[in-house]
Amino acid sequence: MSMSRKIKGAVTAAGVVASLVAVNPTFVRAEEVTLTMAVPDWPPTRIMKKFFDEQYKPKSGNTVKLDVDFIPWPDFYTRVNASLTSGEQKYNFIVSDSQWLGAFVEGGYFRQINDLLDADPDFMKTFMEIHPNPLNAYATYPHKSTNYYGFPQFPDVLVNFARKDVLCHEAEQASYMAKYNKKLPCTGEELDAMTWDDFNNVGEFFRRKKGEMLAGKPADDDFYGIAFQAGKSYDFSSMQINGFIWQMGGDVWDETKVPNGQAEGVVNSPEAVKALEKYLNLIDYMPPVAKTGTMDIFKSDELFREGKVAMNIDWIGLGEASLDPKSSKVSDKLVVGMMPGTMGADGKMVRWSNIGGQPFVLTTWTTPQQTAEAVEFVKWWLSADIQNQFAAGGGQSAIKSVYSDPKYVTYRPWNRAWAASLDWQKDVWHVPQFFELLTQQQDQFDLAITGKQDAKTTLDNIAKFQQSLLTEAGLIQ
Amino acid sequence: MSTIEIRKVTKAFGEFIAVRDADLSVAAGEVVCLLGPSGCGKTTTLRMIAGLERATSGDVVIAGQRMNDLSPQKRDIAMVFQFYALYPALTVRENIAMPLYHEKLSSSEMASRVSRVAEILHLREILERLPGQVSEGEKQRIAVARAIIRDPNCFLFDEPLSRLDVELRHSMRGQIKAVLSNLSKATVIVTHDQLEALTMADRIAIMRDGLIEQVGSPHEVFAKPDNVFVASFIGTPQMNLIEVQFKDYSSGKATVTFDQQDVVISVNPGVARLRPGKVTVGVRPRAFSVVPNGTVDAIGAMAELIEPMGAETLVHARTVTGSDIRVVVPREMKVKPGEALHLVPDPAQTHIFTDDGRAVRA
Amino acid sequence: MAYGISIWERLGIRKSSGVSEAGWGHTAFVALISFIYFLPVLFIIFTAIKPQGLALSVPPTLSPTSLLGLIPEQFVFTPTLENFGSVFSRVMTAGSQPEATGFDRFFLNSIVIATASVVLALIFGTLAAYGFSRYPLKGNDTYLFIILTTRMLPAIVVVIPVILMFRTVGLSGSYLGIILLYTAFNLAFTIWMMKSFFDELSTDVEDAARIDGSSEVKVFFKICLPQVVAGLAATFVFGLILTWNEFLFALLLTGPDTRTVPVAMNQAVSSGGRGTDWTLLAAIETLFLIPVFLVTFFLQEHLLRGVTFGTVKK
Amino acid sequence: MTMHAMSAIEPTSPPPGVLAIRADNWRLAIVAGLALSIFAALTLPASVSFWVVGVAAAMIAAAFVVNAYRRRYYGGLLVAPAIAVLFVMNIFPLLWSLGLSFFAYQSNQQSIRFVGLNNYIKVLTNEIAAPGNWSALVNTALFVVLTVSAQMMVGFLLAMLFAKQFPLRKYLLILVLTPMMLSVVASGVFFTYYYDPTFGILSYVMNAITGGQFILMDSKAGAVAGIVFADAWMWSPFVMLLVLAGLVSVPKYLYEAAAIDRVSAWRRFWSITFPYIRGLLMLALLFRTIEAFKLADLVILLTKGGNDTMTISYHLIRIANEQNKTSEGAAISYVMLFMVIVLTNLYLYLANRRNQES
Repeated sequence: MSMSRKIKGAVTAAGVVASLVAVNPTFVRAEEVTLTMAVPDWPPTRIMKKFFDEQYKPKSGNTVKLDVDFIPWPDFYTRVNASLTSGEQKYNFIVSDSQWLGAFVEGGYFRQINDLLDADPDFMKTFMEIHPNPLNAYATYPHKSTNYYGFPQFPDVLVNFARKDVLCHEAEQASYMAKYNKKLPCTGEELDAMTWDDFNNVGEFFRRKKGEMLAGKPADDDFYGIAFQAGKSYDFSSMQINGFIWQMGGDVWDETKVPNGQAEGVVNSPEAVKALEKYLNLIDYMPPVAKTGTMDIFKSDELFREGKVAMNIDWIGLGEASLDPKSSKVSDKLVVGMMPGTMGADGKMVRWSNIGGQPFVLTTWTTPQQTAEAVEFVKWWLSADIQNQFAAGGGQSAIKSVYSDPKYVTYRPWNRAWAASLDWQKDVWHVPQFFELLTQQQDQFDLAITGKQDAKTTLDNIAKFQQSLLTEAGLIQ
Repeated sequence: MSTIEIRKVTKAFGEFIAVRDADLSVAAGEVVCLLGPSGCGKTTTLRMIAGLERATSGDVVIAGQRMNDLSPQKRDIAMVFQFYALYPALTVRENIAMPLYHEKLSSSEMASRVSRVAEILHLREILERLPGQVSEGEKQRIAVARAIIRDPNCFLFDEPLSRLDVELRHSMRGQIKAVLSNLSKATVIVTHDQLEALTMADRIAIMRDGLIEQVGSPHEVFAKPDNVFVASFIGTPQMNLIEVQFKDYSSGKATVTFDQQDVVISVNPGVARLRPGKVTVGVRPRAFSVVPNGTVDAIGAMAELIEPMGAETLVHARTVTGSDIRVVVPREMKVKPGEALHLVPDPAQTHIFTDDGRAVRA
Repeated sequence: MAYGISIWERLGIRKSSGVSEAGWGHTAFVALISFIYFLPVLFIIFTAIKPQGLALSVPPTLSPTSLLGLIPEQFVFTPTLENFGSVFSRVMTAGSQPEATGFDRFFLNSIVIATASVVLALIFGTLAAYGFSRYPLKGNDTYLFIILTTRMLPAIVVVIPVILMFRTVGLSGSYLGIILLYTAFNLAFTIWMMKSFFDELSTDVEDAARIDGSSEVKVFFKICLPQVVAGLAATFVFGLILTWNEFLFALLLTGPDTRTVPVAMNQAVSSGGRGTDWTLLAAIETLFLIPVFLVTFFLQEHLLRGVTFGTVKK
Repeated sequence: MTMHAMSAIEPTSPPPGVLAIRADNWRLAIVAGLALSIFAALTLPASVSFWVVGVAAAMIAAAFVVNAYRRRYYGGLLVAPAIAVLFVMNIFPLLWSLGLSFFAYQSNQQSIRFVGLNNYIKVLTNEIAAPGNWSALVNTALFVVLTVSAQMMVGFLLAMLFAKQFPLRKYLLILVLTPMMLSVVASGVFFTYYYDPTFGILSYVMNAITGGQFILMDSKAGAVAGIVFADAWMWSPFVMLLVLAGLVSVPKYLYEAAAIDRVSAWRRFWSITFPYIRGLLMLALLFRTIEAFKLADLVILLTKGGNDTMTISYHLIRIANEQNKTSEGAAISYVMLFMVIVLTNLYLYLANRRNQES
């Protein structure tokens, strides 16, 4: 048997394999452009797809198809991350949590859009209509720089969902007044004026056992005053705790101060410890599931919709279900205010909060033709008309002209809190180490929430870890 | 007192009656074979004695005690199963020793008992093997060893030799008989093989369709079958059973019409009681004498098929009207197919059965 | 314990029971245990026919019927089939018309993918098991063990190279890709199971057939395979159950057109901008249970008769 | 790697030497193919290396088939298709990640460099990374022991219940088998409901009895119990089915013989019944142990790893998927694989020793 025979054999075999697995050639005709999009499966993205199919007319005259992959929320990151990091190059548009920007920009997956903005004044104009806080959160990397990447898909903030039937009940009002010498918040404006101390009082006040009187009737189950996120998974405690820390004068590791910003001494500053303690104290008044470390944003929302709590701090994005009588026992009792604040030394309310919501971004392998169509699509999406329709259908808009329109507050009960809240939004950690920082912090917060560890130890551990990790990464010198 | 007695035992599986009103007693030291074709209820009878099957009615008495309601564990019996039922995960030694654990013997006592039976049944060499590693004959001996290692009320054997080849069967028959004769226990052996029954049993109980047809010594059931079934079942080659018209009887001779020909045969005096009518004449193939042509009362037939059997020759002959007769003749007598034969039955071995199948005896 | 076999059972006049008959008393006892064991599933099924608003009621509603007043009224709910409709079509955005959810497609995908891959695994695995059993290679046991190790690591470890490979050859999001992947996923179990079955068969008949001049192919198909039909059924069911519910590969390697139910099911876990839609999830799971439940039920006899092999050999 | 096919029929020609370049020299093909594949997977871009590996695989397969055909090595021919599928879909990706475990590589960054055993040293000894790994491993060991023994026991007892024939057996059996047919997502999510202190049935019942507020999942003991219960409930039927198959395969006449021989129930079980189910118990133990090591989904659904219930498999998902520390994840997974292999080999060794003893 000669060498040549062997090689010949191998080549033949390879040929067979090649013909078996030949790549399906896709001939894209010039006038047909498909934009593939990975989105979480929920109403804001469903609406986007619906509007696109019903209303979008590309100016270029091309046939533009938006091929949307609706991925269930719990697996969204896993799917997107695997797709990006494996080099699958499947999607042109990706809905991304703002904190993912760092990791995926550094990985070379998310496309910078400054050139597109510069080339298209219209686009730039539309883009700059976005409120600066969401703009910084959703579009910039490094954070608060002028390198732009994303557009708001669904901007979101934390608000206070409350039950007016319980809060406005005369008997409750009277006994609250008797106990705290303050009015029990009942209207939206009164909710807006709440501090965390008031929130604490509401929690204490409304702790009712089954059978005790609640709003004039015996309670059919244990009832609690307050709830907010205190869950271990993803960011389901950090997003709340960050607000406490900022409001009370503390800070998290600030990426805009690289390389001089420190973690040690900042993250575990006395102010931050006090803030965390305040957060932890409130948990005592919450439904028992909080003690298991699984009271995430969905669980507290569920407790609220089932009528087990009087107030729940949660994302607007989860609000729609509270309004639907099929999924909510409190649909006709809803009143919404801003998230409570902290009274500053100057007598002014401090309301810092961590921004939620998601931008969507373009990927680097998107072709120029696709990019051109994508820009047109984004301009259309951010246009006042579509944004208004979006808001009317249950979305939120970060475009000034849209949310400052008087119509805006009529769309949904929480919209009254929207504009004022936007001014107090901050974001964290657009760095590639985001997930490591988050995971460790969530683990530590969970230990504190479930009573295994005090606030000081918790923040010390977090500071120590962050200092070491970020130093190693060159972000702290 | 090691005896077995069953009285009016019936076993019904729903509608189906497997055993009906069976009576049988086995004395100490006696070996009784339950013989019959498959499906006749013999195994069920044995299993009722063992307690593996509950009698629907009747009494099972072992060692003088009624045991219907007792489980096999409480009956103190030993049994050899058809498929030996050796415990596959245990060595031959452990298999044999299995019945002894109940007696809580010392390990040295157990070892000596095992080696004693192993000696008797030539199992010494294979004691450490697993059942999967021994031959069929050895398995059979192990099963027997396991049965005889202790001192039970009685022994039960379910088709003990059916899985062995002819030669082994022959030698095992002898061995089992020898072993049993030293034990003086009541023993019941179930078999469908009459040779096994005839050679091993003190008495044979022949069963058919759930009924015990006849109980008797091997000689009795062979020489004096109570009915047509027993007559046909026992003996090889099978007894010739010829349906004839009985005409009359006088002084030891009966006149019967057979093949449109009146034949006078010597019969049992009991025949005198019969009225003329249809009867069955039973003649064993070996009970014919071949006589010269023209002999009085000879039956004429034509040889058709010749089967040499060594010492003797079996001839299948056909009468004028086409009835088939089997005749065994000595080897020296050369018979060719097509040759005419004239046969006279031996009066002492000629049986008359009435229309309902019962033997006619004085 | 187990005596009571009779000649009639052996003759097949009476149905052979495998082991002895126990009476209705035993049935009552086992029924009680089985019912308790089944309760969590029953609750899911009942949730599927609950009105949405009662899914989280306190006290929990437990039964669609009061069983003639046996169950207090507060634990009883009025059954509805609405949730099953929602599986296939429901309102996705507030104020709009119900839209198709694509679940009909997802169910079809699950059935096609699971069946095809289990059958393929059965074909390749049975051939291989026959090879390992009848023509052992040197170091046979080592190979078998290596095959087993492919099941030892969490799927997440192999996911990245597999995605990459699929993209390169264009298998990403195709039926063929996920089917081949599941085939591999099932092979280890199939080979180990089927080898045990082949090991148990007596080779006498095969050898006799060979001496009679039957080809190896004929020996395999005509002699060996018919004897392990029960084993094939058992392996099929086990493989089906595992493949049917596989999640991670399905999530990462199927596209919108080839998505399977376990992935799509998470729609109901985080449903329409809220947490779990309990009744919807229960309805999906109940529907999803039916095919594999039926297959198992009808192959049950084989499952019991089938898995009868001696020892695991290394 | 040595592999020598045997066959009932003598080889028709002597096998080629390892280095002989012939179409049927599959040994050389494997060596060359593997070397080429590993080299390509590690150095070339994925889109190119895939084809190199594909060619290598095809070359090995071709050599294998030619060799097997020429020498009537039916074993090789029969095993080949399965091995080919396994190799492409499973073994190759595993080798890929094994290779990566010797590099510093994060899948969301574009750099890669060889670091030898550093990843292993890091995951086992690093001050920050290792404690998490070790505690996850300890927890996993805890879960393996608890859930596998619970499954074996419950499965065994259930099988004993169903060993006899009784009226309606078939219909009751399917009820018990159903839990393993559920998708883990659905059953896990519903277990969060059963355990929920406000809505759940468990707390409802416990509160009614004790009058207090019962929270199962607020301690490690409770959380572990909750996870083990859910997992054992789902998978005991698997064990049951295997054991039951063993039980029904015991010939009845053995039990009859035991009754005649007056064997005690205890001895009867160990000398007659157990040998018939031992192999199946071992298979169940083997597969359930392997699966228990991979326990992650239920933990994610029920506790998210809270209350110190982090398992190595969930930890791995966080490291390799969430944090994209691919090579570190690969190192952890190979440490884990090593442990599973040691454990399963121990099982098999003990099982074989028992076999030889009896």
